[in-house]
Amino acid sequence: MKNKEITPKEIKEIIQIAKENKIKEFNLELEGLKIYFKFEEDSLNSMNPPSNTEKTNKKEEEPTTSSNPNTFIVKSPLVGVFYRKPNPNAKPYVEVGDVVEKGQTLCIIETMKIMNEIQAEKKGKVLRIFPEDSSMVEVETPLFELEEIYED
Amino acid sequence: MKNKEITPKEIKEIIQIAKENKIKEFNLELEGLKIYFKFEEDSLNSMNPPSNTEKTNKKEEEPTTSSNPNTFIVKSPLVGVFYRKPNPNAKPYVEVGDVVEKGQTLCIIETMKIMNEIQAEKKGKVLRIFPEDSSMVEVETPLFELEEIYED
Amino acid sequence: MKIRKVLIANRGEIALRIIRALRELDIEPVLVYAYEDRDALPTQLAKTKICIGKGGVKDSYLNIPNIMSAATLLKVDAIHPGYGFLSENPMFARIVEDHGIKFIGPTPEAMQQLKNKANVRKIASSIGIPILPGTTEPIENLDIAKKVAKEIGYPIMLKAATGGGGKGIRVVNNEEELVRLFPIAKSEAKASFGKDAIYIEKYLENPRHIEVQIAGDEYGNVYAIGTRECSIQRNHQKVIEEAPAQLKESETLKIMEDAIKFAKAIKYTNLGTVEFLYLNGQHYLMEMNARIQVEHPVTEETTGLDLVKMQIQIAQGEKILLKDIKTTTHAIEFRINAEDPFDNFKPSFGKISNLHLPLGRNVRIDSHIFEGYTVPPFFDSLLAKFIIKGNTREEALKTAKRVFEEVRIEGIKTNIPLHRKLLETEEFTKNKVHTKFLEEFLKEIKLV
Amino acid sequence: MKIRKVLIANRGEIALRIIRALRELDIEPVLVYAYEDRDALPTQLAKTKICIGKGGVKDSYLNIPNIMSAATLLKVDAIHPGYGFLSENPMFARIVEDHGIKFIGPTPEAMQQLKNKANVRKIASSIGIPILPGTTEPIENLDIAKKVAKEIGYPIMLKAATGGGGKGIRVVNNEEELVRLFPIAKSEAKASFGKDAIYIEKYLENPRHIEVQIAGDEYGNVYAIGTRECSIQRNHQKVIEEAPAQLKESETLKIMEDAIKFAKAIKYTNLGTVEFLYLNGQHYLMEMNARIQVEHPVTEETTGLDLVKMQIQIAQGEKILLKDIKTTTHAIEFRINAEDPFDNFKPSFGKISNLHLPLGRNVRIDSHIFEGYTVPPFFDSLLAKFIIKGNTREEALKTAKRVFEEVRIEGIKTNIPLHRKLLETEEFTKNKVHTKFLEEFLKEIKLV
Repeated sequence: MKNKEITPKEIKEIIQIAKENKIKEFNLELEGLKIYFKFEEDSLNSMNPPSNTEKTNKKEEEPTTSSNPNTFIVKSPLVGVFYRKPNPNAKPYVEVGDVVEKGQTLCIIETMKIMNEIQAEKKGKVLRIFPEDSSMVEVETPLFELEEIYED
Repeated sequence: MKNKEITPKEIKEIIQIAKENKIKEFNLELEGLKIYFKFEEDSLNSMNPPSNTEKTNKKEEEPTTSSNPNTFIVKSPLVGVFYRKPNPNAKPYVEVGDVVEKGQTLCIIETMKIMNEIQAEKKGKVLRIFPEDSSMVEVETPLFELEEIYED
Repeated sequence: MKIRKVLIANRGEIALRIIRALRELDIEPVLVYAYEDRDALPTQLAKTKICIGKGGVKDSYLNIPNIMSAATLLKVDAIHPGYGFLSENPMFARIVEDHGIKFIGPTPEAMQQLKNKANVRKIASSIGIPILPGTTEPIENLDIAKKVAKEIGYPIMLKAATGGGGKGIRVVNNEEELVRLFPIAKSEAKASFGKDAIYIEKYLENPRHIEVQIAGDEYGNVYAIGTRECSIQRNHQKVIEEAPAQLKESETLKIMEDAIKFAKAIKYTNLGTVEFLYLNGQHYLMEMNARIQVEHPVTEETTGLDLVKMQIQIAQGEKILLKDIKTTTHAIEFRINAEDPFDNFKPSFGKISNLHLPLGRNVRIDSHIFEGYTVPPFFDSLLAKFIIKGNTREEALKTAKRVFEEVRIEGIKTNIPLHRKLLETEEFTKNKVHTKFLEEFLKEIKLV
Repeated sequence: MKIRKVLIANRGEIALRIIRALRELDIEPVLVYAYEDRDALPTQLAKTKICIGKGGVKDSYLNIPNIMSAATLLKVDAIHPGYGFLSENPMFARIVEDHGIKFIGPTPEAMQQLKNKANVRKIASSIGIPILPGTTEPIENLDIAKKVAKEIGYPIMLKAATGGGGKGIRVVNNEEELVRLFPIAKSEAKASFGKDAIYIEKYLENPRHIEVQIAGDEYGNVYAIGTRECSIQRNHQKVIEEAPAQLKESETLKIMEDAIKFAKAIKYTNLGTVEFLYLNGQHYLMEMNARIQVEHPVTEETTGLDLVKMQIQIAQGEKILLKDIKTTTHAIEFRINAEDPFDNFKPSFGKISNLHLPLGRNVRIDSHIFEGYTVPPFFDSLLAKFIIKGNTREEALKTAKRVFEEVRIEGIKTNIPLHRKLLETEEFTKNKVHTKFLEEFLKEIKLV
């Protein structure tokens, strides 16, 4: 902070300090200057009483992006019903722990009587399955978390 | 910036840097954090087309607080007409460069036919006189900048 | 006399309301403001504005020398006092007129007459307008008090002559209480209002508060512009107001006729409101407010008239011709205050961090707040007026429910939860209210 | 059939308008939205909402499988299409009805009939409603075209049968031009609309655009709910609309009568608008829009009716009884678009950094924007509708001037400067407008 410019590094330091102190919002007024910090929040939480949100059966802790750089999230491209099996008596396409190949079917989403197979874009190991079987999903609903397996 | 807290000293440094770089407004968004700086402006300038502002004959560069710690600003406590002299033929109470004693009359403000003497709160040297003689002033209009003279 | 420049001696939503009316009339507004209001919306919007004080109402919005100095130096033609502050101060009106500036309101003489409640009763009574049974002359001693009380029947009220807004009133249920309270009331009146004149009036159990909007021009024309129901009150502060009041048509005609008669008797000019208590088909004149009311928009929404513009038109000597005032719609005003209904209505202040005002069909919002505005602790707590219209009262209530479902004001506490609760009560939705309803309701739901 | 749950297949201000109407009717709204609208106001306010697509209109608001999947899985009773998107798509309406869900709008059959402009002319002409002189059958070759053009007189228009909104039209001033343009128009029609059917119509110089709001229930009752003037247009997009249109009373009655006659002829149900050109006391039916219009609020403000609620009431089989529709007030709607009037009306998008919406008496604002909202580049540019009312047109114009003096929208470009300029023209303020006025005015002030 000795230079005449605020460098990105210094900004990062400020962020770090704010994060470490769990500051959500920070506002300071001093000698005609105002500094105001606010971490992004889901606008849903800030505007709606959470209790009344019907929507789909999303879970609270659902990620929209993966925090681990080696894992990725498969999201729904459709509105419909999520099925883990091709038919009620069959085995699920995948279980947690399975290794799936690129292009392998992970689940089916039924949209207006059409069964849409959702396939793995990359080879990976299934870490989590988010929706309940037979539940409704919408576009961008996270379906699976996979850990990418790199071929040598 | 190595500590876990942002100290007022560090905030001051940021202010100083922003001021030196003549930054008026500064906004940055990075990794979910937003930093937003804005120096106070006269609300007139920010909301209204400046051309139509009648108001009093304030000057652009008028300070509301002094930047030099040894100087202070005498502000109007009244709405009225600012007079530098007790009557049109008299000499002004003070001129730039004069040293005034605590309690010495600096000017008169006429409010509803009543002549209110404005006196120096502290001993000092007159650095600047802001309003034109016979012009209208309002509450908090800066009248004089004085450099404080400390008695030993 | 054509008014071209008007000084607004007020703040908040009413200052904004007046700025808007003036601009629509091509009249230049000059705003005076307290230093604490320097970032407020009216201050931002007014092109000409003068800071008249710092550190409190007494030094700013009640600071007559600074206001008059600004008015004369900027050569305004008239001053609009809004409501509160200097609006009902006859001395201020007199000073304004003495400086050749038009005071937008009634004459100082009319204002002076209305300040004395006993005088109001005397005038009303002399021209046959019903008032609460009681005395029109001060009660000299306890014996006379006992006699009067017995005549009109308990419960009665002991009232200070110059009180108002619920101050200086004591309810007395029997002679024993009268003996104990009469001297206390007398010395309280002396201490609070400078005079120990005490009057006795009949105390009504659970009456409604009904008022009539009056407009009078300088040529003797006086009109009643409909009625308003303002029975939902807390500490004599109105919380919800509506127009028209739900009365029988014959009752509405009679109460408006009496309001006109009274206004004519005191040669009232400009806009004002005659307030009545109402119980079992009978109305009783209480007082007249010599200013624009907070709740004036409900009358505007039901009649199509612009009452603030009308004030200015009357002030510049225009003749007012109103015929065929029809109120075919219904309007309800909800006052949104910065106060915590869960903490004994403690005033709240601070920065509004998140704001969504619910607009759309049949919703008018008069408000000076914005996202990022800091509500200062120095002034009254009114943040906004939600004025909701409908072809019927039921339609207005439906829209009100939607509005209160949608609104978000975060960062400060507001009385919005109270309005939501009231919208669920049968008393409010079926209009079975009286002046004590809200206080009883708050006790019932354990909010106070 | 009582509707309890409605899916809204739209976005922006009209989605908000429908949410509000549904809540006031105690009907549950279900919103479908594009991923890009996840932070938009309707998405924030709707409790039930389904993301139906990402990356553009085709994949979201036009994505019939995802919309229908959401509708059936959430068991909605009806779908409200708003305006634009799927609102005038007979196939979509058919699919909706085939799933046992009510489409809030006219029948697919009526919609299909209205899509073919030649068909509209044929029907109107057959029941004696004036249409522009011209043909109701396709012109087969240049010789016939020459003959027809000579009969009705130049200038004429060559029109593609299935065009609309100003597309597929060429103006021809003389026979020489006709020889040159006829084959071009024919192949353009083929390329754009799949059919090379071309019609000839008289071209009017500087007509006005007048339209009639229609409501028809399922029992054959059809009403005309007043007229609207929508002559201020740019590229066939309305910019300012008002109600009622300034016509002689006899003209108003005749045009409404013709609109009703036409709607009855095609057994029109629900709300729609019959559009006319008007010149020198004569009106000519152009087309009928089978949906709620952007400008519906001016009709609401002048009649007190709620047109969106009426759509839902008709859809659930209610009988509509309208008598005594009076328009004693005047309303003007100004469309606020995110576009730069100083840069050829280039669409603007980005974050709204500072917002002040000017409210108050006689101002209704229907808008989905808020301070901090990022206007996405994917959708149309409508930000807000300022609907301004007055007891007279002059009063509405006064308030409009005040409103445009007060409004602040910063961070993006808007057409507010254009509205300010229009408010200064005699053409607009004295209502001397026609459909080419705005384009001529923009050239005159060198804005395009």
